[in-house]
Amino acid sequence: MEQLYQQVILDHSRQRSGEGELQAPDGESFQVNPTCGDECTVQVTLAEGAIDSLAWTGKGCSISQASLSLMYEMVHGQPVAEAEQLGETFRELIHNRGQELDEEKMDLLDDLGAFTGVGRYSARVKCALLGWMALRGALAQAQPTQA
Amino acid sequence: MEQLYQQVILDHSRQRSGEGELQAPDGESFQVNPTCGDECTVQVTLAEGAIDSLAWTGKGCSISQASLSLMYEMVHGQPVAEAEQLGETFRELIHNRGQELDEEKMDLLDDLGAFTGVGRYSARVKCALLGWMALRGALAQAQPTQA
Amino acid sequence: MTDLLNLAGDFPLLDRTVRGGKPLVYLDTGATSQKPAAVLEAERAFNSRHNAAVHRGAHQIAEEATEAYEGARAGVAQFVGADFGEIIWTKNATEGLNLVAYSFLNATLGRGGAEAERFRLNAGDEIVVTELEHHANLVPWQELAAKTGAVLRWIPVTPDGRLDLEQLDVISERTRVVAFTHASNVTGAITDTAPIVARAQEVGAYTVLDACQSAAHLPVNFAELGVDFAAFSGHKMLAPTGVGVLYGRRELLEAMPPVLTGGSMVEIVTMESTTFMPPPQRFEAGTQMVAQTVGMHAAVDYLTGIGMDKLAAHEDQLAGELLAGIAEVPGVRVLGPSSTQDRLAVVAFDVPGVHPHDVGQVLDDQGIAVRVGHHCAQPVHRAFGVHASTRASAGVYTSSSDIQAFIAGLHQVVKFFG
Amino acid sequence: MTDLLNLAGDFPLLDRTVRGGKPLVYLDTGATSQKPAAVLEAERAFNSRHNAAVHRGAHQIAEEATEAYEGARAGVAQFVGADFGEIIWTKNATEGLNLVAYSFLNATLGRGGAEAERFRLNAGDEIVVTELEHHANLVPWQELAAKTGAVLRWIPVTPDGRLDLEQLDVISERTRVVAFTHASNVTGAITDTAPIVARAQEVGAYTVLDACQSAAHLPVNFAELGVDFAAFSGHKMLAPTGVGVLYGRRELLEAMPPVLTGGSMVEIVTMESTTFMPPPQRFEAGTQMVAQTVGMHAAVDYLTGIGMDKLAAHEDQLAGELLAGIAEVPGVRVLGPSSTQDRLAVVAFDVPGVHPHDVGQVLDDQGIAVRVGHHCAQPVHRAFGVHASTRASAGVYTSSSDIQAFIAGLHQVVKFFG
Ligand SMILES: Cc1ncc(COP(=O)(O)O)c(C=O)c1O
Ligand SMILES: Cc1ncc(COP(=O)(O)O)c(C=O)c1O
Repeated sequence: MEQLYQQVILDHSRQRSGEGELQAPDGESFQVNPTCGDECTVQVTLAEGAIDSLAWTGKGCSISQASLSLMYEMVHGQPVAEAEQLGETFRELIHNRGQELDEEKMDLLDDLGAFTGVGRYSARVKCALLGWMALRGALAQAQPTQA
Repeated sequence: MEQLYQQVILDHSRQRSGEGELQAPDGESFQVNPTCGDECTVQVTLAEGAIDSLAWTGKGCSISQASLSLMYEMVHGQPVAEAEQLGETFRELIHNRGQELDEEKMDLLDDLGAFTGVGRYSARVKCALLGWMALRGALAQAQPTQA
Repeated sequence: MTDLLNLAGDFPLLDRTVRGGKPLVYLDTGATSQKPAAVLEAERAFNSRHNAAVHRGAHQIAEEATEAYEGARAGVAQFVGADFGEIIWTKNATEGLNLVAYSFLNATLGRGGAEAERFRLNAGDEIVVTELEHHANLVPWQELAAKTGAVLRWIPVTPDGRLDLEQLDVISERTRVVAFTHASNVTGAITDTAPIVARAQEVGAYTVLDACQSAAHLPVNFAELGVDFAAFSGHKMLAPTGVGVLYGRRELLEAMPPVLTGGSMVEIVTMESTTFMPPPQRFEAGTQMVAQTVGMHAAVDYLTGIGMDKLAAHEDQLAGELLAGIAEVPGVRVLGPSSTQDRLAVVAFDVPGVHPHDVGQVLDDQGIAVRVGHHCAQPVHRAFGVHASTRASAGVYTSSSDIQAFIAGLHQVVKFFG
Repeated sequence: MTDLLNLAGDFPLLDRTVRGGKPLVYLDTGATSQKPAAVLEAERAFNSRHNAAVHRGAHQIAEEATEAYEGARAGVAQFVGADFGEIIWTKNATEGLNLVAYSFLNATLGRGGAEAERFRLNAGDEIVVTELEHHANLVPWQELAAKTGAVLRWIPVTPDGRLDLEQLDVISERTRVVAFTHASNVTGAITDTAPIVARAQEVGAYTVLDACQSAAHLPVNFAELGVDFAAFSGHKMLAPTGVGVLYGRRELLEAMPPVLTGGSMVEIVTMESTTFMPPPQRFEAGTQMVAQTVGMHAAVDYLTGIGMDKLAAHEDQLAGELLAGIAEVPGVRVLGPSSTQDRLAVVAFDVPGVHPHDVGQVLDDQGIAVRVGHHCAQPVHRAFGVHASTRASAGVYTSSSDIQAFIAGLHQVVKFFG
């Protein structure tokens, strides 16, 4: 249990960062986890290739809430490309069945490394990734189509 | 095999009695065996509570054709009640899984007793009864509703 | 106090362990049941001795397969108080409920001729469902309404999770269909069907009963209940996955147009048009789940061997233990009746401040399998002001010590997230 | 000459006897196949170790069940050259074909919104089928036509039981759907799909392939064939009854409205309306035939282990033996191609003057199981001027001695009724 519910996860699920709504988001995405009906909305504004502001609302379990809160802390203010890179690495971690990734990637993930244990529980994978799916959707909407 | 295909069945399947059509039937019924698409039509006219004339057409296996042919021979000219009684007894025989009925009933069935073996083959039950189902339908149509 | 049954030994899966050697405590029977060895054996024996296409061959194995398949129909018919010809095999209850809705749609689109006119829905006609329904007995009716222009109305739930029988005037002269559950998979409430059926009959509406939870846990007799249609699933009542039943009153089935079409349900097929067989075949297109019907037969035989009355008493006892145990966990709220009166041993609850996923995870870590989420019934959760819940549900193999383990686990949950 | 496979020992049912001790000669694989022990074991192991509701629980067994179920999807996808998300579980092929027809009907009735408009059928639109179809790929299209006002047209058969590719101009600018078989269950003819798919694409019609007989006996790759939809059944390819597959191109599935509705395929459900999940879940309402999908996975693994090329070569050899043997029985007429070129080991024939029921009965008496009747394909029988036929069909476990026994039996038939 303690492997899954690391202290940083429990903390972030209680003291959540970035909850709220933006007045004029450039992009926004709503995602549902159909198993439980959990949902979240992520909004972003961009400036000069970076995530200028980010806000989210949602209801869900400790894993999904902590994931959103930590996501907020780590990507807000960051260049879009880096946020996307981080998202990819996080997805890779969560799909790694409870094993850590290589050192370089774990360094990049920083506090997100606390989610390593989630990968052991396939039913929870979606919880950890829900916010990141919404981020991807919001960024896609905010950016001029790259074709 | 010989138990199923008694000589009387083989004979009747080749030399069929009663095949044809009536000009003005009082009752008529069309029946299909959905397994194989075999079908038959039985037509009757009634007079004074008896089957005045009966004719049938159909395509089917030796069992169904012989059954129709023998049915013709045994019920045509007979009182409706007796024909219906015979039909009931025949149904009972066919559903008896290859065993003969009591002596009285076997006497009543006469040549129809040759179908005893059919009851051992559940897939052929419908073949033996197809004509009799059509007879029942035709008689029902020919008679004023008994309510 | 009833003598509890002691049958876990009949169920091979129940002796396994989970999460590093913890004995399994299976409290998710409301979602799907485990299967006794007798059911697995029956299916296996069919597959290795009698498997063939039914209603189709003249050879011996085909005859045996047909007898097994139709024998299963007869067995299940008897189990639910129906006639042989009133039992239609489906893959699950969901298909059964959809089958009724699609047959009515087909009638509305002119299929089935004059005989089927009675099933046509017109704009302004009403379909009544309930707030307590599983999505399987709600969404098909939403869809039928949207396609025909009929209006969907519903019977609300009371604060303790029962159908509000004070509000039966939702059923009016405009009502054509009343679809309702026999027992809720969330609140565990068992419906008092009589007033609903009476009201529906008064206005000439067809009744469609979701018997998924009832057929598995109570003696049911559809003829006595007087409903027109009822659906249930094998997998919830010790039978294999992949088989369910739609019951329909013979007179109705005979007039209804088919839904799925294809082999084994036709009489004469030309390129231009087709005539259909009588029920039940008319509603069973293509090769059916034959081995699974044989498993279902073994399951109802197993249940009959126990006696559904005894099973109900066993589960009543467990429901009481569940409710009493949960009542002692501080703050936990049961979504449903708090007494065992007219109630299944299906208990959903809310642990304030702890998400059901987290509740379930901590229980799972102790080897206790419960269900978390909305249990395919979002509206009733909304009625309770929650989003999702945790649910413990018992079955024929559940014991008091399973309940104790669960209650101890629930105390752990509160402690862990406290 | 190929080396024949020698696998009958893997199939428990095949060592049984019938009709008073006669060894069984099973030549009814075209109707349904027997199942290897590996398939029965896989299903049994699932049921006694990993059975739980999929996609629904947070507990360990539910996770295992979900992985088994989705793993089966991945396995089958690979087997037929599809992507994971393009495989929809159905109870049989018949349901799969109906699913496409009903989704188009729902689109026509306005469901699925603007995205689904491309599937709407209007009066005057045309649906093209063929005279060679099994009822499962004919009647659903007749019904769809009757409900939408579309017109049904068809590709005729040639005197040797193939689709008449000279007549492809039946497919016109008005054609919206072309539904055709990959291999006939009567004539055994394997369709040259390329010209049909090309013609359909030229006019913008959707292609629906009945792959029931092909997926079981030949290597198939739907992506390479370029069809839009394809359906097949597990029970014909060594898997359990109760499971089948609909393949659909992802882009189409994503735009199509659901057919069966209920649990496990919804996102947000209110009393008023519902949003649906993406494919494949959108098309899998309710609890699925999970144990049977696991059996299906084992079946495709078994077939892959043999190699579909090897299987096809094995059956080609047997088809040759069947055709050669039958040719020596006086008067018997084969309904279908007389060479093994593009042909399955499915051989239907007419014994003039002897009804197929009687043919089958005499064979059965010798322990030889064949199928008699119209094989759910009345139109093609009518095209051959017969009403019904007898059919011998081979599978992976069939041996030359099976064929010899059958040919000897056929001589007996002619003698008995001669
Ligand atoms: C060519 C063909 N199409 C469709 C079907 C229907 O398959 P099922 O009955 O499994 O749905 C069959 C088998 O009966 C078949 O042989
Ligand atoms: C009350 C109720 N109705 C309907 C269903 C649907 O049953 P299935 O998923 O087997 O079709 C269920 C089970 O999920 C249920 O509990």
